[in-house]
Amino acid sequence: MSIVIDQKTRVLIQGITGKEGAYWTEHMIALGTQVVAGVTPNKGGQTVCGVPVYNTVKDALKHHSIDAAMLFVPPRLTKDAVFETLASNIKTIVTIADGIPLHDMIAIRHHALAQQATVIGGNTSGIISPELAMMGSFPHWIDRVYKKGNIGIMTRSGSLTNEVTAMVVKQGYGASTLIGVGGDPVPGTRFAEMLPLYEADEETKAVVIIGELGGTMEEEVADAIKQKIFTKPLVAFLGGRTAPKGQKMGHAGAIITGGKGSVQDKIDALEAAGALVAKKPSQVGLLLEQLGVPKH
Amino acid sequence: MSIVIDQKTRVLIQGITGKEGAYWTEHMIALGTQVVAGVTPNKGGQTVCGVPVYNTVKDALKHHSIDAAMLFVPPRLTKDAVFETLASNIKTIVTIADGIPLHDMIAIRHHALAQQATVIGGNTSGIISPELAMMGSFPHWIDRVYKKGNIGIMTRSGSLTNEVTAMVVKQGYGASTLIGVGGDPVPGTRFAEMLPLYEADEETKAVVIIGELGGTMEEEVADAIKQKIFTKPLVAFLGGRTAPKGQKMGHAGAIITGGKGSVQDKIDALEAAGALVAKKPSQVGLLLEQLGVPKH
Amino acid sequence: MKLYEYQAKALFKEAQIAIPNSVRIETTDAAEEALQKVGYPCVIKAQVLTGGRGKAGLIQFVKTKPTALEAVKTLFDHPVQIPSLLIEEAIDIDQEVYLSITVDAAAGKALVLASAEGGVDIEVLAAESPEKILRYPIDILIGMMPYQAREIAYDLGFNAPLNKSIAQTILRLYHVFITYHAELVEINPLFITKSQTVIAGDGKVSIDDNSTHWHQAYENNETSFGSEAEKKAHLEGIPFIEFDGDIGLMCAGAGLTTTVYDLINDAGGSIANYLEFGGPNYKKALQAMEICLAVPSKVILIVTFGTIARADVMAQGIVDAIEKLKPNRPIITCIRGTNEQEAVNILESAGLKPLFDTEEAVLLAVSMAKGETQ
Amino acid sequence: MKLYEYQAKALFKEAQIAIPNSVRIETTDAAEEALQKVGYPCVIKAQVLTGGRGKAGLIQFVKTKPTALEAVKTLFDHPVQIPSLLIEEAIDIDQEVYLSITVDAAAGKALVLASAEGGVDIEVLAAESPEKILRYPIDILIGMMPYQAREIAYDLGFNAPLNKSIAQTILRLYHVFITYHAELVEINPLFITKSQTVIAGDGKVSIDDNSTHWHQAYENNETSFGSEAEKKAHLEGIPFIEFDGDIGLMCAGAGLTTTVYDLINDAGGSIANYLEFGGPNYKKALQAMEICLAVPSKVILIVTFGTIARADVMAQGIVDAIEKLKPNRPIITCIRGTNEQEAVNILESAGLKPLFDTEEAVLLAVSMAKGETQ
Repeated sequence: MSIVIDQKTRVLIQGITGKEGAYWTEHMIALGTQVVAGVTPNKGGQTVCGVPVYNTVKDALKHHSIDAAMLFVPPRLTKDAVFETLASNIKTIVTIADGIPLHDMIAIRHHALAQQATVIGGNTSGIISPELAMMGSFPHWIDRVYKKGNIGIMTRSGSLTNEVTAMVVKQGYGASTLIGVGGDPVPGTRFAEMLPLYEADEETKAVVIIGELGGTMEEEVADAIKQKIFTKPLVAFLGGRTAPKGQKMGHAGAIITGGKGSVQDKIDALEAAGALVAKKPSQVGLLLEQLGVPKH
Repeated sequence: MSIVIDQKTRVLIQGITGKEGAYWTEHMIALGTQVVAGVTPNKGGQTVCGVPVYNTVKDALKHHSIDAAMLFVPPRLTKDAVFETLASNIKTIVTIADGIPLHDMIAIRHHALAQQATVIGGNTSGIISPELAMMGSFPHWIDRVYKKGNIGIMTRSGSLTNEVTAMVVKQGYGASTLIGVGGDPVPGTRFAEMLPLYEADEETKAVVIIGELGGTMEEEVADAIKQKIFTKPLVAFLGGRTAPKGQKMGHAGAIITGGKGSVQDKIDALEAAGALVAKKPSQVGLLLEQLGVPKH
Repeated sequence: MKLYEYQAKALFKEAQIAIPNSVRIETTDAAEEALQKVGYPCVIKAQVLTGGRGKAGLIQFVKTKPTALEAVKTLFDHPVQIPSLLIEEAIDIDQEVYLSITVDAAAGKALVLASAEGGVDIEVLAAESPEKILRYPIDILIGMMPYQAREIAYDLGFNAPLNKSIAQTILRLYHVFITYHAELVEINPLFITKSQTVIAGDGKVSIDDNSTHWHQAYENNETSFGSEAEKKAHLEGIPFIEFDGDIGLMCAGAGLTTTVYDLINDAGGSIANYLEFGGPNYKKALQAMEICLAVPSKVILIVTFGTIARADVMAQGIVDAIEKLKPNRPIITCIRGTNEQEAVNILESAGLKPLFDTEEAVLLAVSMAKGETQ
Repeated sequence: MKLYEYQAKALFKEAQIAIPNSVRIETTDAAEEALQKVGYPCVIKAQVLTGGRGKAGLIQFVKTKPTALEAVKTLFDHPVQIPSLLIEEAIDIDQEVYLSITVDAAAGKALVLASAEGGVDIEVLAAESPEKILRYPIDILIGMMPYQAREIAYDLGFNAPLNKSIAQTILRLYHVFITYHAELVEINPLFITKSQTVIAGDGKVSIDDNSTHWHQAYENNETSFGSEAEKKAHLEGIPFIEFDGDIGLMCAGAGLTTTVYDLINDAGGSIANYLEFGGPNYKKALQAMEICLAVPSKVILIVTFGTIARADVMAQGIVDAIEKLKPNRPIITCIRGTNEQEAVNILESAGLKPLFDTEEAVLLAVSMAKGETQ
């Protein structure tokens, strides 16, 4: 099992004819992902990796049933692509673009919430259920990271995800589904929103979250644990615990968090809720073991 | 019985301290309307006709339960007042302003639909359930027009409503609820949307609609009859049957109606659906009689 | 408020929609220089606010200087007063597209109407083959998004590379629609040239009358009137149309006035003028009557049934107007509504015989106009 | 991208938010004329992008010419490089209000933060009495509506007549937020003067870094750097911070780099510099190493675990950089990810001994920095 995507998910690729789109489409297919259609304006009629390309999402839907859309679209065109996809009633969208304008992302988040849709990204590698399917740009062939297993993994970071996941794998675990929610200030999807899916997924025995400074996503996870929305074991690793504070954004950042919001504050909140927080990446797998999480 | 408002409806008046607002508040109360609160920015703390005035709708709701809002607000401030009211979850709004900018009205209509709210107006006298309650600016004391009875009346016009209603009353009938949907190109509420309420109202035995050139509201009524959404007797009167066509709005108007849209086309649609269309105001009451609509 | 073609095209240009090269002239004297600038062949287009200019001969296609000068002279001498002409380069056309944005009242949205078969016969197409006209609603809170413009262009049959320029034109036209609080923006035809570029052949922009305060540059657009009465009515803001019948209408409320109009026609009468002094104009009885008296008619019929427009105020206004203007024809009054009894007293004190039934008043007016009743 | 106070205030002025009279000067010589224009008392404010200027002595209140000139001189001589000063009239203050608009990431909305108790201690208030700070989310598709601004002003305790001017200021500030694609707009304090007018005492505008292409006028704002290395890093677009420890970090990915930072601190080591050459910079190993070498350190620790940022590309870059720059200190590499084996081969061919475990690499670096290992 897995959450959000598996080998049955029929995926549309927007921006499939671009260099990056075509490259990762090939890898998505190689992993087993059902890529059924592609979209690039004015490239309709071509094929990429055997996948038919259409001019619009609407056109693609005339010929295919589609469950999810993967966007390889430049950051400034992402809002348009997300809105096009949502207008076609596709409710699962992954967008990896790094550099989406903030106000566009606000509109995307707002619109996705209103449509009860899930937009994962931007500024992420996407989502992968190892050995089943992926929507994104993960080098799934690196087997000391992308190994199938029963740990749900969520992350705000890129390189740190590899670091931590490799340590989870080293300890004999693997991932059911790994979700990069992305490093932008306004991610399309937040950690806590995915927890009910992991909770419901029988295969997922525990969740690892990889967090960092800023925002309130880790605190929301702590709340979800407190409110018993998520009851499985949860281990967190957060980077930047000892890092100096960056230049603040006016007073607003401090006001929003009521003077909290440091990595240590996040760690305190998670621990108070009953989560375990690893001090270094290599501890993550050990803590899972310590919690008695089975390896298979 | 009546629809939309009766003597139990708790009404908030926006713009209560204005000359027009205060004048009609007095008359609404005189008729029996439960006016519980008023709102005018920066006039909070005053009273008008014994009604307490607040600065904001939010404030008023802290002290009162409110079912509906009546707006005596200038046309260019109407959008703001409607959105304020909808944000406070008041779902029935009447706005009489004449001159609301078209794009504001589009936004109002759109937002009201999204919130499943009813906005009646603008450019109307409002709504009245004779002897029970009114939200608007009807001279309810003119008893040869505003007589209680069992006919639902809906109109796009002002003076013509008096003309036609007087003829209905002359024939021994009266109104259960009279709704002026207003004369603007984008009314907040359309004839056909009120028909299910008249259909459900036991007291209403028939409906009279008073239409005119332009738009498609009369055709929508014909559709509702055809689809048996409305099954009671319906008599229509439409002004402008022989009037010369005005200057057309580009080709768009003609395109929207597919070359139809004249008053005669509307009459044809209504008659084809089974409604009776009066040729002159005095026939309206006669046609109700002819249909066997009881007078009490 | 309608804009002239040249004004609409100026807005298009501002929004980066391509328009043909052109020069506008207000006198025959300016023609020669303008024609030289534009070159031949060119199109000479009367700048009037009425539609159907092509079929009315108000647009002339000319290939040479003599025919051009002749056309300019003919147009400036036209019985319809033409304040200016637009002299425009002729475009080498491959296809004509129809494009407009108006309002979807039921949905509360903007509505794009588009057809790959644009041109003068678009209304015939709309009646006979409505499926050839695309309707695409736009949520104005979100605004028009590029994918929507692309979808429209594809649905019209335009693939690469034209899709891009058509979609861009649609987006830009939407920008004009929003910026100018329009009830209508229309390009018909939108030319596709032989070299596959896109250019606005005509332009209609109509600004919502309730939004003109944001666009006061155009408020003097209505400058050509058929008569002094029309001009005076326009200046007073009183809806008024002149006909050549017998009965002058002076009614309150558009619905009631058009109903009286119907009743007169049904009764075999004819109308001299439509005049509606209801709503904000209900205190303007004097001005209304002055306008009515400027139109030849045999009788003036006054019908009102006012609520906020108080009957007593209107009655007093009428009595004062009669005293001041001393009308040379009979006046029938049928004044009802708020403070009706006071109105009756006022009218009767002035020697008038008020009626209370519209249909009765209409029959009396028709009869008097025919000389059957004094 | 942060704007200077004077730039923020220019945007406020454009949006019709009142600001104090002021003159900006870039040299001491310009002070006398500027002071004469502004008059006394006045406030002399260093135009720097860092916060907490008041507490750092970078804002001086002066009443006379001699003290003013002295303050100008002191500020221009300040060890922190101050490119310009804003000389601003002193305002007769009755109350200080806090007002900002930022982003509510969870709701996907704009978020107004406001407090009737503004001023320098706003963060203390936020920590100790968070209920005194109002949070009001705004749907950016609908935009901020006047009633919302009124509600905020009332909730802050401002009734007539101040409600109107405060509400107007909030609406105008929202306009700046939207127009300039801001991640933050802030007025703290917003002065309420003794004569009950409203005026922006300070101004912060931070434009979203992903939207700066729309606002290129400000792209040269970051012009004062602590060192040449900082300047070079800024020009290369490489995130870089200098400290005074022993280990130079050259890592890829913000998350991984801060984690290495933590691990070094936990292991008792100290950091000479933070440098992150991941993402779009992963091919800039040469530039990254050049910057690292410009900072005194005992060892350079390179840690990467790239996916799109390929390990072999980074390894080759490092090898090329070593060859070219001939670093005078040991280099530890821990390069993993896409094409990892090729990376190992490249590094080993160049005589390096690649490690594969971050924590091991950190311990080695700490040990080498302490001279415990060669």
